[in-house]
Formats: sequence, C-alpha cells, structure tokens
Amino acid sequence: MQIEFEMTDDIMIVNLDGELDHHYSSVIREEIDKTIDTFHTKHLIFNFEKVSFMDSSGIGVIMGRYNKISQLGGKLLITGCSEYIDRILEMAGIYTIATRMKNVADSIALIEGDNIEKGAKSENEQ
Amino acid sequence: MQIEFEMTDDIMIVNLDGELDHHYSSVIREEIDKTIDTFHTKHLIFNFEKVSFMDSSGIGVIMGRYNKISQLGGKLLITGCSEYIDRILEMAGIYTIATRMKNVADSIALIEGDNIEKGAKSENEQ
Amino acid sequence: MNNNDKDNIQNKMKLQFSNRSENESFARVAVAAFIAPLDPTVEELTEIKTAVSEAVSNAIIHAYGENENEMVTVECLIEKDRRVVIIVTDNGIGIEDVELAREPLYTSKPDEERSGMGFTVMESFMDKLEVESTPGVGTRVIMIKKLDLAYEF
Amino acid sequence: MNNNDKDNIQNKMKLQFSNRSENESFARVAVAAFIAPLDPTVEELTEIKTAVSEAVSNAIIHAYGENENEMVTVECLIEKDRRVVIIVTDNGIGIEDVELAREPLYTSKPDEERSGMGFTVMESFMDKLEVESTPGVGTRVIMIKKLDLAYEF
Ligand SMILES: Nc1ncnc2c1ncn2[C@@H]1O[C@H](COP(=O)(O)OP(=O)(O)O)[C@@H](O)[C@H]1O
Ligand SMILES: Nc1ncnc2c1ncn2[C@@H]1O[C@H](COP(=O)(O)OP(=O)(O)O)[C@@H](O)[C@H]1O
Repeated sequence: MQIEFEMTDDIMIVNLDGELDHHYSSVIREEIDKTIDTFHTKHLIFNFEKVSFMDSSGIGVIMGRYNKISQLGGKLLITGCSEYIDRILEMAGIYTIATRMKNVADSIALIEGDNIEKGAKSENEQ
Repeated sequence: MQIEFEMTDDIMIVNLDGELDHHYSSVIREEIDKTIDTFHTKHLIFNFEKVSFMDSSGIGVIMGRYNKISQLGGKLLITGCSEYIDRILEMAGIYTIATRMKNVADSIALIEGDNIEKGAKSENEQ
Repeated sequence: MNNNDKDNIQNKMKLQFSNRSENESFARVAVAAFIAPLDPTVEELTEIKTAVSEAVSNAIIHAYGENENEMVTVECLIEKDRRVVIIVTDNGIGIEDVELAREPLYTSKPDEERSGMGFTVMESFMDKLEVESTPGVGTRVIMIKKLDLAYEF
Repeated sequence: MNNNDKDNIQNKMKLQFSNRSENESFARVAVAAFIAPLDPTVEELTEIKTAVSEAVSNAIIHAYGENENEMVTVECLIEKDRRVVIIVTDNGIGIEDVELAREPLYTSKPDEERSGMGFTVMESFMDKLEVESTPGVGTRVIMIKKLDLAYEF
C-alpha cells in the first residue's frame, strides 16, 4: 500500500495505491492525519482509483477522517472506487457522510463551487 | 499453461505460455507429440519467451521431444529462455543436445541454412 | 464429518500461520491460489478474498490481542458442484454474544477505528456464514460460496 | 527445536494440502506470498518458488503415487537475518538410498519423463538442502536460503 498527497488550496487529495487491509490501515491513518495537521487541510478527497483490494478496515479509515475533517467544517469526497469497494462503502452507509464523485476534477470543482457560492452569498448579505 | 504451434515447411515452432510444471507437463507432452505426428514435423523450435515459470519437469519435456525428433533426423532448438530457465537447462546438459538460439527467426535460418548447405554438399558430391 | 461429506470433497488445504497482521494478505492470496483451478470470476475471487481478509483480521485483532506466538488456521475445501467452504479458526478469547457481534456496525474496538462491518461483509460476499464461538476457548467462522458454472469453450 | 531456535523465528506458517498436482502451483504461490513482506528480489523469489515446486512435485509423484487422499505438508519459517527455512514433508514410501537419489540425472521414473534433476535444482537454487527419509515412513526435505539485504531508500 502506497500513499501520495496532492494539495490544492485547502483541499487535500489522498491517492491510495495497493491493498488496503487492517495491516496497512494504521500507517495510512497516521500519514493522513499528520498531513492534514501540517497543511491545515480543510477538505479531503479520497482517490481509490489504484486500490486493488479493500476490506472493512477501509471503512474505519474513512469514518475516522470524516470525524476529523467535519470538525473543521470540511467536506469528504470519494472517487475512483471499483464496484466491490463501492458495495462495501454502501453497506456501511459511508455515502451518507461522504459524496461519491466520478473523478478528482469534479470533486475539486464541487468543493470550490461551494466556496464561491458561499462567498457570493455573504457578499449579497452585506 | 497454454501452447500454440506454428508450422514452416518441416519445422514446428512450439510457443509455450505460462507456468511449466509437473501438473502441466503431461498435457504439453501429449499435445506436442500429437502435432508432430499429424504434421510429419522434422525439426522442433521451443519458444520459451512467454514461460513465466519452469521447474525440472520442463527438462523431461524437452528430452522426450529430443528423443522423438532425433530419430527422424531432426534438430531441436530452444529460444527465449529467461536467465533462470537457462540455468536449469544448463544444469541438465540440455544444450549438449539442443542449440540455444537468440530468437525464432535465427532458429529457422539455422535449420534452413543447414538444409541448403547439405543440399549444396550433396550437389558437390554428385 | 461423515463419509458422505468426505466423498464430496475434491481438494482441500489447511493453513496455519502466526498471529501477525502481515499474514492477512498471505492468507487471502493463498486461498485465491488454491481455488484458482476452479477458474472463478474476478468478482467471485474478490468476494472470497475480502471475506477471508475479514475473518483472518478478526482473529488477529480480536481473538489474540497482540500475541504473535498464537496461530490462526484457515481451511479451504473444494466440494462437488463448485462449492467452496472456508473455515477460519482461532483459540482466542471467543465471543460472548455472537448475535450481537454479527450486527452491522457493532464493534468492541471503536477506538481502533474498527467499523463493526466485518461479519456483515462476510455475510454479503459469501452465500452462507456460520459463527461458532466459546468464550475463553475460541472462534470458528465457516463460510460457504457456490461458484457459478465456468463457461467451457 | 530448542528455545534458542524459537526466539529466532519471526514468522511461520504451515500448509497442508491434498496430494494433487494442481496444488503444485498453489504451494509455490503460497510460499511466495508468505515471504513477500521480506521484499525478496525477483531472482530470490523465482529460485525459492522453483525449489518448492521440485520438493512438492516429488511428494506428489514419488511418495504417494496417485493417491489423492494423502496430504503434503509445507512449512515456512522466517528467521532473524532474513533466513528462510522451507520444510516439505510427506508420509509416503520414502527413499532407500538418499545419496543416490540426490545424484544429478538419477530418477526412478524415467518412463514418466522425469529428468532426475529435482534435487540438483533445489541444491543449486537454495543455500542448503537436507533430505531425511525412512522407507515406508516418509520423506522430509529441508531447504534454507538467506535473502540478501533489502536496500532501504
Ligand atoms: N475471532 C474473534 N474473536 C473474538 N471476538 C471476535 C472475533 N471476531 C469478531 N469478534 C467480535 O465481534 C465484533 C464484530 O466483528 P466485526 O463485524 O468483524 O467488526 P470489527 O472487526 O470491525 O469490530 C468484534 O468487534 C469483536 O468484538
Ligand atoms: N518425496 C519422495 N518420496 C519418495 N521418493 C522420492 C521423493 N523425492 C525424491 N524421491 C526419489 O528420488 C529420485 C530423485 O529425485 P529428483 O532428483 O527430484 O528427480 P525426479 O523427480 O526427476 O525423479 C526420484 O526419482 C525418487 O526415486
């Protein structure tokens, strides 16, 4: 299991690569939390495109990051899941707390679109 | 393990693909012998380019075919071996009965060149 | 196991390994390699690997704690009509209330970010799931899946 | 095995499977998956898989004949300093003259196109090969290989 981070403003994209099981989940968890703290990340995009295997340990990783990110008022988006990873995430109700997206570009657009809207709104309110 | 045959005149090219172990060797053996008989093959070229694994069962397959082919006055050539398949064949002394070639084209050229030479010789002898 | 069962079995294996999390991936690769001659679909293979991963992780996480000297056992039987039986056994702490444990989202280790979805995933990815457990003695998880007929060309 | 050996062992597994030739590939994949966390080189992995294939094939071909109800055992120990120990055991016919059996090109089954190179390949691909056999009781093949140090970046 390898992990790679990409930053765009206050959005962090977490690119996972390989097999996500209980053995790797603790390292993955630590790496993500450390990076969130270092970069004062607000929003998180999980990119599962290169995840070849995942069991229910992945649910814990996502839930835990949701708890962290939502405290900061951020959003959690998930993209690139294979059919059966999707099935596991659906079973656990992950898509009630995170948004399933087609790709990373759409995910960024959604978050940034939100920001603009909010900005526009507060301008209107002035 | 998959096997594919190519014919050029009295030369048969045996393209092996996959893992050659004891489990697959008996099927491989039968297929080759049947095809030799059907096409009245004289020379045999073993192409190991796509063989991802071989143990000493492969030696038996090659030796057995050598015995068959050499009775018909044919030649046995071997090409495309990975470094460690080469080591196994060398250990067993296979290259004292079969010629190791760089590729299939060279192998055909060698056999056909031989034919011409022999033809030329017998012409000279006339 | 009576004689009838024995005649049913076409191939079997038993795997025992140290209670270490790096063996989770070993266990699922081994089971996948064992059933490979049945030519399962990619989906079937993924479902079985995931179920094995859940059961083996549970033994490693819950049954023995961190004691790496204990052993986990995985058995796999290939029976007639492409029925695959997988049995994961540990001699660990056992489960007090199996019914509760099997409920979606129930976990005894939320602090370790366990989701409580392990048994639910096994149940959903396999045809049948049986859990036998005795506190202080150990747990045995039996999973059965019948593979689809392979297409012969 | 004394206590000192026990402390040396970092990870271990034991594999038992039916005496069927389709399990040859299962056995080598399982051993390869078990040692994968040591990050062996492709060459080391190939050498180990080949040696396992030889020892397991021998049990299947020579020890039990065609009796598929018998079981073959493969154990793998990962010891300190990247030492891998592989033990293949059968309860088959055994070997009368181990020294003769280990000679290159010696085979008792030339009619089945066995080359007699199995033990020679094991010896050449592993650091150490021990063969213990008792006629009528069975055979145990012990192979040891020390993996090169992995490069850490
Ligand atoms: N092999 C086992 N030994 C002891 N307890 C277990 C075992 N497997 C499961 N359990 C118990 O059942 C609960 C539910 O298991 P599961 O659905 O796999 O979720 P999770 O592993 O995420 O906690 C576990 O939290 C644990 O208390
Ligand atoms: N597990 C075993 N049980 C009984 N006999 C064996 C076993 N392994 C090897 N032998 C004997 O030793 C001989 C040499 O083995 P080997 O070098 O592997 O060559 P091969 O398998 O090609 O015959 C075999 O032909 C057989 O007589």
